[in-house]
Amino acid sequence: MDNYRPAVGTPIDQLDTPCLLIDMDALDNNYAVVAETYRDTVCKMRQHTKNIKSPRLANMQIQAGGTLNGVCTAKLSEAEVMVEGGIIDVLIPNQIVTRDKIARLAALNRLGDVKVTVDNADNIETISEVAVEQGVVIGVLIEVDTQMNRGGVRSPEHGVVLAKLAMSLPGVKFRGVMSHQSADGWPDADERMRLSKELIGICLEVKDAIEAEGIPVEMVSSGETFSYAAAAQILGVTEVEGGSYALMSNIYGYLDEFQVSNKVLGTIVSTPSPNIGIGDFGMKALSTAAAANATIEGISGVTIEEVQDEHIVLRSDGTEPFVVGQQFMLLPGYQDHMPNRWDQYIGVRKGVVEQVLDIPARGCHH
Amino acid sequence: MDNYRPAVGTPIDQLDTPCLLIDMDALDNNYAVVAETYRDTVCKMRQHTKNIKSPRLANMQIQAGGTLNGVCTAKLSEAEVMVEGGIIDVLIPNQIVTRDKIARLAALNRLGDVKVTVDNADNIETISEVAVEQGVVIGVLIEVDTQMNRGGVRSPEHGVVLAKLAMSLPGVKFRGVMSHQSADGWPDADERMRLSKELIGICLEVKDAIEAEGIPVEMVSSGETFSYAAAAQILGVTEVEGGSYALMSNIYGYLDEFQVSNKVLGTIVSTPSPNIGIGDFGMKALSTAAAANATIEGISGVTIEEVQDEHIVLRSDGTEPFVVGQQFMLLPGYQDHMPNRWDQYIGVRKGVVEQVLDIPARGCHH
Amino acid sequence: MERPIFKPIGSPVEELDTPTVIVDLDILERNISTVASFFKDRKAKLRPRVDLHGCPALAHMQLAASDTVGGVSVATLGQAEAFSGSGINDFSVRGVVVTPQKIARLCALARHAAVTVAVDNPSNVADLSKAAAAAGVQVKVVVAISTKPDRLGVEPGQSAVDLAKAVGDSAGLVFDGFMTIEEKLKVDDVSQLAAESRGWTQRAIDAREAAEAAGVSVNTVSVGGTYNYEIAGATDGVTEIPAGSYALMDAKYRGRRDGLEPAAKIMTTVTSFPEGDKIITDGGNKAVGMDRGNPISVEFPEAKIGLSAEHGNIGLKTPTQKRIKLGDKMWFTPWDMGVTANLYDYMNAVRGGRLEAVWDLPARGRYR
Amino acid sequence: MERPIFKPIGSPVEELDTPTVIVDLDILERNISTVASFFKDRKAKLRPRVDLHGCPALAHMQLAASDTVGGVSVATLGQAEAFSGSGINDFSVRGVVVTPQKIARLCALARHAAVTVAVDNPSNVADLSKAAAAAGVQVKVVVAISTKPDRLGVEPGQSAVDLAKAVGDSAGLVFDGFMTIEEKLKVDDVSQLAAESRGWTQRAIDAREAAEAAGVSVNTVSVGGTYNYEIAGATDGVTEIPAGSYALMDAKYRGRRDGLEPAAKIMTTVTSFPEGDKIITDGGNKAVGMDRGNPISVEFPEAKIGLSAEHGNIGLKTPTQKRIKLGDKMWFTPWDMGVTANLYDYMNAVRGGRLEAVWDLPARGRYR
Repeated sequence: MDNYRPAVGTPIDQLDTPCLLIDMDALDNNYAVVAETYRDTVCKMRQHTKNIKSPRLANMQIQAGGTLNGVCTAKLSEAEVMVEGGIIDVLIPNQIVTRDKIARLAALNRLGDVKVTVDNADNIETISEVAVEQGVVIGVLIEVDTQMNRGGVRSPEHGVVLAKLAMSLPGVKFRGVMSHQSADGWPDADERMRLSKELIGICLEVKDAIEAEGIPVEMVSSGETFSYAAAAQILGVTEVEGGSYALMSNIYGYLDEFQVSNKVLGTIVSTPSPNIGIGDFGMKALSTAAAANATIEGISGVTIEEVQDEHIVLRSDGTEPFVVGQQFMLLPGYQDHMPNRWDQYIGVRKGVVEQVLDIPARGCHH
Repeated sequence: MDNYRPAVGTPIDQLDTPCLLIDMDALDNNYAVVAETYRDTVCKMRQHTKNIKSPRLANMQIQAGGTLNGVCTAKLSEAEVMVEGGIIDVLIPNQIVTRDKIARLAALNRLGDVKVTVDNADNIETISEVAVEQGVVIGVLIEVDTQMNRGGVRSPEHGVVLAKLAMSLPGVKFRGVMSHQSADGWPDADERMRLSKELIGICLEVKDAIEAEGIPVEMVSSGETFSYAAAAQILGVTEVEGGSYALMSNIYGYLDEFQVSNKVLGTIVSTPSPNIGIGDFGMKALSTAAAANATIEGISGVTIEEVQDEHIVLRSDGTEPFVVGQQFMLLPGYQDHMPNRWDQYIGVRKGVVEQVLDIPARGCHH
Repeated sequence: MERPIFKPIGSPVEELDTPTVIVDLDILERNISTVASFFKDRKAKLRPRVDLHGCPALAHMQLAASDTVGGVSVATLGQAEAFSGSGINDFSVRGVVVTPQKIARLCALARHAAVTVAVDNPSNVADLSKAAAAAGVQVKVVVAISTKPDRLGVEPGQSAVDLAKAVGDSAGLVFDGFMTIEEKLKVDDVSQLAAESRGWTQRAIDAREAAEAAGVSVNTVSVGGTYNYEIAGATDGVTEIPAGSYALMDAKYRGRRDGLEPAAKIMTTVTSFPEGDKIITDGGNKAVGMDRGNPISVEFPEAKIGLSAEHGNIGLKTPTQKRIKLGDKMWFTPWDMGVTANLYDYMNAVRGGRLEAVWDLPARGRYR
Repeated sequence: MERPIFKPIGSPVEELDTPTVIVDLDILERNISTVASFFKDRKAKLRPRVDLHGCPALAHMQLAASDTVGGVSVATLGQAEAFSGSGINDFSVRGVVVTPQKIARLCALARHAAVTVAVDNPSNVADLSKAAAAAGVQVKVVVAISTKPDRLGVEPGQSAVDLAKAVGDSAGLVFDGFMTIEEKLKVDDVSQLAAESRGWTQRAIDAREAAEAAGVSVNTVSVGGTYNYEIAGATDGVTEIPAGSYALMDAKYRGRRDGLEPAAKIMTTVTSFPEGDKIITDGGNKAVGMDRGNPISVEFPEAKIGLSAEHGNIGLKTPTQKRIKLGDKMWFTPWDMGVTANLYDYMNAVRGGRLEAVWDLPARGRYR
């Protein structure tokens, strides 16, 4: 891993590149939008930390407002990092199935309220057994597949069976339902609302079926960055799992209230011809998803010609000729993978380093 | 560093030794004592994290109660770990003097309220300059020397000069006074009260002198584990910086409401004679202070004969003969140094692993 | 950092916490030996390309196999620094170093190790020379020969000769030869790729001949990789092959390189089995990697693999007859292990199904 | 982990974030060369004791100096594992390994490296043999000879010979010789300590002679350290000296070992100057270390040094005439650098007052 901690106040042009920047003004803006959106709504933001992997960044949103003071995490080890980061209310919208991991989940519930989603009766029984052994109660939500074709029940009936099972077993507490869906790529807000209603509606059907059995459904955790405004207006949704909005990605550019705050700072190291500049990072530092739809800032008229493993080939339209040693910034097409590949964010404001933020949940695959 | 994360539920006798244990029942007891002591007092605990170096452990005390929801830290980098750990109210009862470090302190004040103690006019001026440059306000307390003979003003007059200076400068906010003293080694509670009153009184004199100038003194941060009960009863003290009580040390055994919760688990690897057992850790894992006044649990009738760099030589009175491969536990004379030498605590309850706790502020010398 | 549940040495591999990298030591040793035996008694030598794994323990195994140049190839100075801390002391950096910060790091490294760096620009030569002379170190320099127009390096003609001479005339620098900085192409047909790469090799040979004709002596010509090491390694005038994939291997080369097979796989766990033709695992794109192509499922090699960020999805053509339980292990061979290794802090080295060693990857994430 | 403010390679040392370890490379290289030159052409060889720093970069420098046994001495298996990841492949563990978990780790390590371990107990020999044979590895075993009664090891007489024979008869084990596991004594007078240690050396020689008289051949006799390397290294029958302090050196040996001087110091910053005879710094016991004795102030060698956990206190006999400002640097030579290095995650290697390299210490904290 790298351990690059430039002094606060270092001008950007003195940074040793490449580095993963956060534009702090843009981040503040994004957090303020969410704080404002959910200020008076019943539904609140539960920030997804898979996109940030830093409890410091998650705590900043909690302080800014709009959240239920909790987060969701993709993995158990990521949840541990957040609980260690002072965030007690955590949802893992994913399945934890091995006894080793369930034991660790149970232990974590001594320090926080760490809920998990389930879609399988055997899994609920194992969670119950381990929780009873350890003397804790673990909250479970039924995951509902609405579109993603991965985990999740496929019918209200299956949801009811699992909710009843969870209600009947010691050591587990049935908390609600959860779904994830993807309404991105729809610049039209009305179309996003329609699609969000349709997909989240599948999850709400499971909620209704469970409630029809007399079982209260406390949590309905649905909605993401692209549906953050829509989901807050769908009756019954109690929380939204937004992740991308914090650091943003070009592909969500139609959500123009948010700004891309996560950028890679690079340096031109070679200009084999006047309109070609070769930069000092490549696919390993980005991911295919970040490279696709990426754009370049800092040098005018530049497009990306090729992303190699360790270099990026830029083409200029001639507006501003490349110079060896000059810096540029890449705005990612899709940001999510980058904090899983870097060890520090360099937080910058007005051209100087404001803070160095570790990424302690990097590599939290477990 | 080590990265030992045994599965939750592993019995102690299957652990690969040596390891640094926390007895979770003892820790819960210690935290409950503090929560109870400060439940109805104006004065609250501000836990010192130098003894624990883990935001998770600090958050546990905040959840248990008795605190002002904040901590104090020995160093700036330790404060960063705590802010990343979700703890916003931090006091650094130490001097931060270089511009590099002050800039970092200023940046941290965007995320939390991180105060620092001062004893020097030039230092206050530098803090003011850097804070103004960065557009933040940094809280300062005047450190008062009452006994320790290190940093701190030596007279009320000097305290008044510095408080006035802090009041007059932009970017700094005068918050109060702070002192550290050592009333340990006094098993007699009355004597501890007398000594605490006398020493903390020196700090209160500075407070009074500053208030006499019409400057409000919001915080009086004085008192430690050995004076935790006394300080809470001294009028004017607003908070106590207790650190040792969490994991405890044999030398504070006279505070018998607290239990030693931090222990080193070892294995006998050699028995050169029936009453001599050689254990698999030594001074490097302990420190001189931890080794002095240490005791042994788990094998009856055992005393410590010698602490070598990598081994410990134990002597038995014959009650229970040593066997190669058997485990034992060392209770430290003084615990503070151990979390600075280990990378994980293994939290155990009733003989099995309950949780593995990282020690992220280990090595935070900066 | 990764935070796996610790399992003792000797544990059965299926008990390890997932998702995780498993390296089969028997296969790894065979791969290393296959390539080592090719280079035995040849003029061209191997220079293991270790940025593809970031692992000093593995780099030392590669160097211990006979017939290498005694050093490694890396992509960044940061990787060289990381390996330098682990006793590797000869580095060839496959890139140019232009900023003052990096030139200072390069000169510092040159005190502790032999360092070769590429150049494609006369003013960079002047900067390097000034810094090396001031630091009192010697830096070996190769001229980068581009593989095609508009890529890193210069054309093999007069400009390459001029650069070579400029290096040779510069204090603190030693002209060492030529290097192509090759990008792996997306060509599934290795023989087609090999054919295409002959052109790149030829450009480097052309540069060598032009330099020698101009009276400049050439020590090193560094070209090729795992995909063409037998061809490039047998070409007159080529002195070293910076090959790295051969050790852990990639699914993309599977069955296409004699004597080499995947030694590294990702072990994942079934977390959901919602439908008979769909198996969900805990290894998504962030743990298995798919920047350069999809991984192959070991159990269901014909399945369609979908990786979202955090979930793996094995899509079967027809519902499986196998009994699939939550907790079962599913293994994947990454398409490009270099991309995948960069996601991990350590690898599990396994032999006969049991954990034998845990290898740290200190060069992971060293993009600087 | 340490979280210092990063400073680029080439930075003046005074700009580095404190408290921090500064290694003067010129002094370090002289120290290494001093000891290497003693061992040149001798029968006894050096086995650098690397647990005293935990740093692979430094270990490789020690091994690269001529006339070592080619391997290192460590105190724990965890240290051996850490160094094994950095290309060291010959370890002598100064201790016994008795639990099933550790024996499994030992055998796994023995696949990748030559490993020597000590024994002092016949049933341990049986356990090691069983595990090594099952794993199909060979472990080198030395019999530990105690330095005095009631310490690790056996007496040099018949019990040592019996253990040596038992090892020799055990599958999977190779009897290699004898080792004393010496504790540094608190003797300021090095020559007195050296005299005392002759007794320890003699015990190992006695064991060797008894074994040879019983027809057991002895390859290795490992005794001594920095404090007596010239004596032990010149003693007939001694084959290796596990010395380590000589590289970074300690204040405790200052001026007492010819040609060796402290290469590692702790740089701290003045944080308070409350009285003219008292300087407070940011380097307390947790950063400077004083387990075995107080550090020496470089600027005020006669001062009384007090270290509380987080503060250093330089107590002058009389108020200083020097102008002391907050932010000034104060340097300390640790009494025992082995203790101090264990507090850090990295060291700054400096030459001529400028940062040249940053060395990781991956073996720090590996007590297991």
